[in-house]
Amino acid sequence: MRVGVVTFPGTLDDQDAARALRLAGAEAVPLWHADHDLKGVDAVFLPGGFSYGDYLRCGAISRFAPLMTELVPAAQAGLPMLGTCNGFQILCEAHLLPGALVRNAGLHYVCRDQRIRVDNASTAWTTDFAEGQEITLPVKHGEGRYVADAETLAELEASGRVVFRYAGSNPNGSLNDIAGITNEAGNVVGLMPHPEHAVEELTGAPGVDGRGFFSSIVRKLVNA
Amino acid sequence: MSVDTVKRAGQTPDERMPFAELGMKQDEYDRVVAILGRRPTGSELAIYSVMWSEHCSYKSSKVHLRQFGTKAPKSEALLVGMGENAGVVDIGDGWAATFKIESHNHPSYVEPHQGAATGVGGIVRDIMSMGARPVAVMDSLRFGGLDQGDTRRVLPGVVEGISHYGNCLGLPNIGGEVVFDPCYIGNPLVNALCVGLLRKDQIKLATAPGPGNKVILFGARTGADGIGGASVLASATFEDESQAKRPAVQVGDPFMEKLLIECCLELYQADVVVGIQDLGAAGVSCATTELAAKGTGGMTVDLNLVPLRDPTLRPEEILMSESQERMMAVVTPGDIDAFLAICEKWDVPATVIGEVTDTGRLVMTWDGEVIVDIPPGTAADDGPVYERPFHEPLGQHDLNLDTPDSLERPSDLRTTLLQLLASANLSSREWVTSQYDRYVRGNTVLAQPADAGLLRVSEVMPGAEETTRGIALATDGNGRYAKLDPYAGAQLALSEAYRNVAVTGATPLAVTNCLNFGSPEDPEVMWQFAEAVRGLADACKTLGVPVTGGNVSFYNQTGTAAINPTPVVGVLGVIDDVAKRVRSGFPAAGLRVVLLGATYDEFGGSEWAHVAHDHLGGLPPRVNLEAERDLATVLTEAAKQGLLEGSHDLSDGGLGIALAEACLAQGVGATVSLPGGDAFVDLFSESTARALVCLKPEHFETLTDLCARLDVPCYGLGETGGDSLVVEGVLEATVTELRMSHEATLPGVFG
Amino acid sequence: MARVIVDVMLKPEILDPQGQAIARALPRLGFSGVSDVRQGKRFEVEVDGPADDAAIAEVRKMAETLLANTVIEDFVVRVEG
Amino acid sequence: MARVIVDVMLKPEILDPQGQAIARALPRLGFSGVSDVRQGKRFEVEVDGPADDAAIAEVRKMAETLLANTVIEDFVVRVEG
Ligand SMILES: Nc1ncnc2c1ncn2[C@@H]1O[C@H](COP(=O)(O)OP(=O)(O)O)[C@@H](O)[C@H]1O
Ligand SMILES: [Mg+2]
Repeated sequence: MRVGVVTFPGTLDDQDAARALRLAGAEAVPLWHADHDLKGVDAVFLPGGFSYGDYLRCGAISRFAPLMTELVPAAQAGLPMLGTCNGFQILCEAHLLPGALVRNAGLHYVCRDQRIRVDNASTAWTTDFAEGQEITLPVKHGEGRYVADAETLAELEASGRVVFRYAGSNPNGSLNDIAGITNEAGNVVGLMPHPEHAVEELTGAPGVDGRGFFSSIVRKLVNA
Repeated sequence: MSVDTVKRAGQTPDERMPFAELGMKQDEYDRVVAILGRRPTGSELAIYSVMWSEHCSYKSSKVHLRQFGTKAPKSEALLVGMGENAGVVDIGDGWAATFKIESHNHPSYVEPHQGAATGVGGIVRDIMSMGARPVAVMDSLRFGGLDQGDTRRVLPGVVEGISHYGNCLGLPNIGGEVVFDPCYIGNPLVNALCVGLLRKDQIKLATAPGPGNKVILFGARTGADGIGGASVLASATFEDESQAKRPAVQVGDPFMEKLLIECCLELYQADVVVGIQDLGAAGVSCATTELAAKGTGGMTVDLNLVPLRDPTLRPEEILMSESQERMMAVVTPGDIDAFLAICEKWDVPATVIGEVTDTGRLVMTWDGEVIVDIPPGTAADDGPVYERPFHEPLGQHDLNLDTPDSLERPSDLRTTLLQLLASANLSSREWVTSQYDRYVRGNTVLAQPADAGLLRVSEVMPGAEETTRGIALATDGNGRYAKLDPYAGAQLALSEAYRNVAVTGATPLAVTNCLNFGSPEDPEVMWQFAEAVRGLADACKTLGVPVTGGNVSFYNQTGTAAINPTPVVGVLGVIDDVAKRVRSGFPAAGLRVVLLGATYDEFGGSEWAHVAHDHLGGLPPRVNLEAERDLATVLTEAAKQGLLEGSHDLSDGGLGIALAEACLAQGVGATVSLPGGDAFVDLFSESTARALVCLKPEHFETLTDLCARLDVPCYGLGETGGDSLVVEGVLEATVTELRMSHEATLPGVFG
Repeated sequence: MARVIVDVMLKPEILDPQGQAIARALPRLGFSGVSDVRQGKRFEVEVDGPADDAAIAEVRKMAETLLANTVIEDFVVRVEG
Repeated sequence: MARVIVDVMLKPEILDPQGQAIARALPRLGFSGVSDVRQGKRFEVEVDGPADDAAIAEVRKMAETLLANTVIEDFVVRVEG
């Protein structure tokens, strides 16, 4: 099970993502933004950070990285892909996921432990959760308010493509409390919270609820 | 416009040079002339004026700071001491940590966001230049009164600046302070700390040895940042105002800095760096003179080769520019290609601008002409040293006599507790800290609201041993205590930071400090400074923790009104097994609550006197370093034996606040009874060398034995559990009530 | 050398918290008579040649693909002056 | 009701990391011929009355105190159209 972890200039959570994958028994394979090489990975993790400083718009410049010209068709062909935070923003900018992430309604960056409800436990990254299960993951972002036009939103809701919703108070004012979504095929998932910061007792958020993401993908790849 | 060359300086010996406009005194200028045997060129004057400024030369503080060296306790852990970009300590298993705190006070007043942001950027580069990977930041902040208008401008900007820059670098923010006091209105303090990790055999130094080696400037291009003063040199006549419009505000580019971090680490790994220096204040002037002075002694630089953001910059301005996100490295000719290739990979511009020589001269050219020709050591090391006069402030004695004994003490201690808990300085800092990423890099074991930040040492570093160790860091400082007695105030700052590290289970190892004071030209301020340094040096000796570096910030005053003297002290500690760290507060019900240390009737400079009576007078709580050391020994020993479930130190607001905060940590209540005869003193005195711990009942006896061995007073106060804090016979408040008081204050002001 | 301006604003149906925060702050600062504020971005693009139709078309493409996210933003391209 | 525009740009001598990041990215995206990009803010202020001199003066004061940070930014106030 080889899972690629992408590093753009300004990516920050790549070492955390790699650690979380290793803890789950996967091999974390570094992927470099300027390469055209997916190194034959079985899945891809787009970690958080401030790629290109998040200047212009979060994820706007990264979307044009050479690696993305390989990643986009691979995702469309079914390669499992998880984008957290900046990774989610990049997936939206690259139109692998609909909608966009804009400035938090509170106008501040917010780092806190957040209750999240899993609304779709059938994507490549969520099978080890139960539908309706509440988990705690850190959020840490300044631009995480999910927006989409009414039609897109209705379509996401109707097709069960809202994967995660903020439970308790919404940290950023996202529409319908959306914390994460998936594409139609369920292989590409993006969310603002950080599962990779909730996999060890000692560090990160209280609890280890993030492990489910990694065990889900490992199970899927093993069974594939 | 022609440039002032060395040749021209020889031909026009009497030309008036604007040294006074650059903040230089006549006698200082005369010394430059004596050193050079002629008048300096404009560029040379630029170099000497910045290098001999208070900020770079420490001319007013040097004679005092020497005590940190002369009184330094012997410490095996100290690998690099004062004088380098940052101190380095051995933390075991082949690992070393480097840390330093630095001020960016005035820029943060002028433009809070950018000022604070570039403060973080600057200290991070100091840590990088030691060969380390920066792994966390902290910020120690002082603002005017919470109800003062300008605080609403300064605080949000400062916090946003730190948040944006630090978050964007991917450095967890693991602690700091936010203090409000009207004395800081107009002079906010922004002190930023960075800590880095490295293999102890890979320390880098700022030195340029080896004639023939190349000098490379890399990172951001040079612009007209922070060169207000230099414009008088670059104008056609010194009176020419046309150029005097250069910005005084530097804008940071954290993205470039992040690239620089990764780029530097890859350069170190490839072993293509002979010496390295960050560019901070005094930019190219400082980097070239210091590198040359510490190396073979000579260097040539072609200033035309410096990549510019603003092509109109003159050489004098290039020399003084404080543009951010730049570094300078010395590289052997054979490694140049490899060096440049790594820079290119990270999209970091890099340019060879000079060469190391053995001439003993720093020679710079512009358009082929020599414009600087100086012995670099004279600028870097031989700056003026002042023995500034000092004396005790006129009102000091009266201030000390105005004790809090006469203040009316409350009978309703519940109200007092809630009032203190909601006060500006004791209320929850969540509004601030929630804007900081505390999780990134995945090694944060403790951060807010813990007493100290604690990191696991598990960076990905080639060749490094695996280790179970962790490092803990805390910063503290209390300007009110220092105002009452600067000698004791500095020691109390150290005591508290030391204690904060110890309550996590870590052993304090080393100290950094940032000394924030008014004008050194005021003998009363200078006395405060001298006393604070003496106090800190003495206390470090007693506690066995050396000062490894720091920073002095003078002139924090408006007119003649100086801030309270504010020595901020940072302590770094090590824990052998990070899994044995002690959590903050009460983690569960059914635990024994124990108070360690003795309580006296001490309210001078206390939070209670401040909040309830707006009173500042008397003397601060008594310093008791031996007791601090013994308390720390109990705490670290108990942690090592796994006796403790939770801990919290006692400081501002005393036991009452500590109990409330311990309950708030996980929402677990407690029922306690007070040990002494006077509930008010028990709850709100700020006596030092005390901590609160909780443990499983079966461990209580082991702990009391340990305390008895070390002569640390130990009182079983009660037990954790329930939804309320109950102080028997005195007060009762639900955790929800405590939380509402504690958490509403800052959001109420800042939204 | 010519300067082409790209103005980017959030689409009207997208909540603009920054603009709203400003609108709310105005009365407190003693400004009345403002019914709404919206905050967007302004880019000044310096092109090497003249700002002719070809250059403007190029900047428009830039705006569409990079400077604006047309999922949430509208943009206008114009020549300074 | 009228719309007054406030354009806020960093002063020319102040580093604009955002603009620089965009300018550096353009060639990689296949856009050539751009020598510089600067990024600023654009505010659309809806005033209740007409955009007369008094209203514009008011918006100018707003820009000075709130919309622009005059330590590092310049601004221009103009009426849409
Ligand atoms: N400016 C800041 N930046 C980061 N953390 C902070 C800051 N101010 C306070 N904190 C954190 O908030 C918590 C509470 O702060 P404080 O009450 O000052 O602690 P203490 O009294 O133990 O020194 C601590 O964990 C401290 O490190
Ligand atoms: Mg403390």
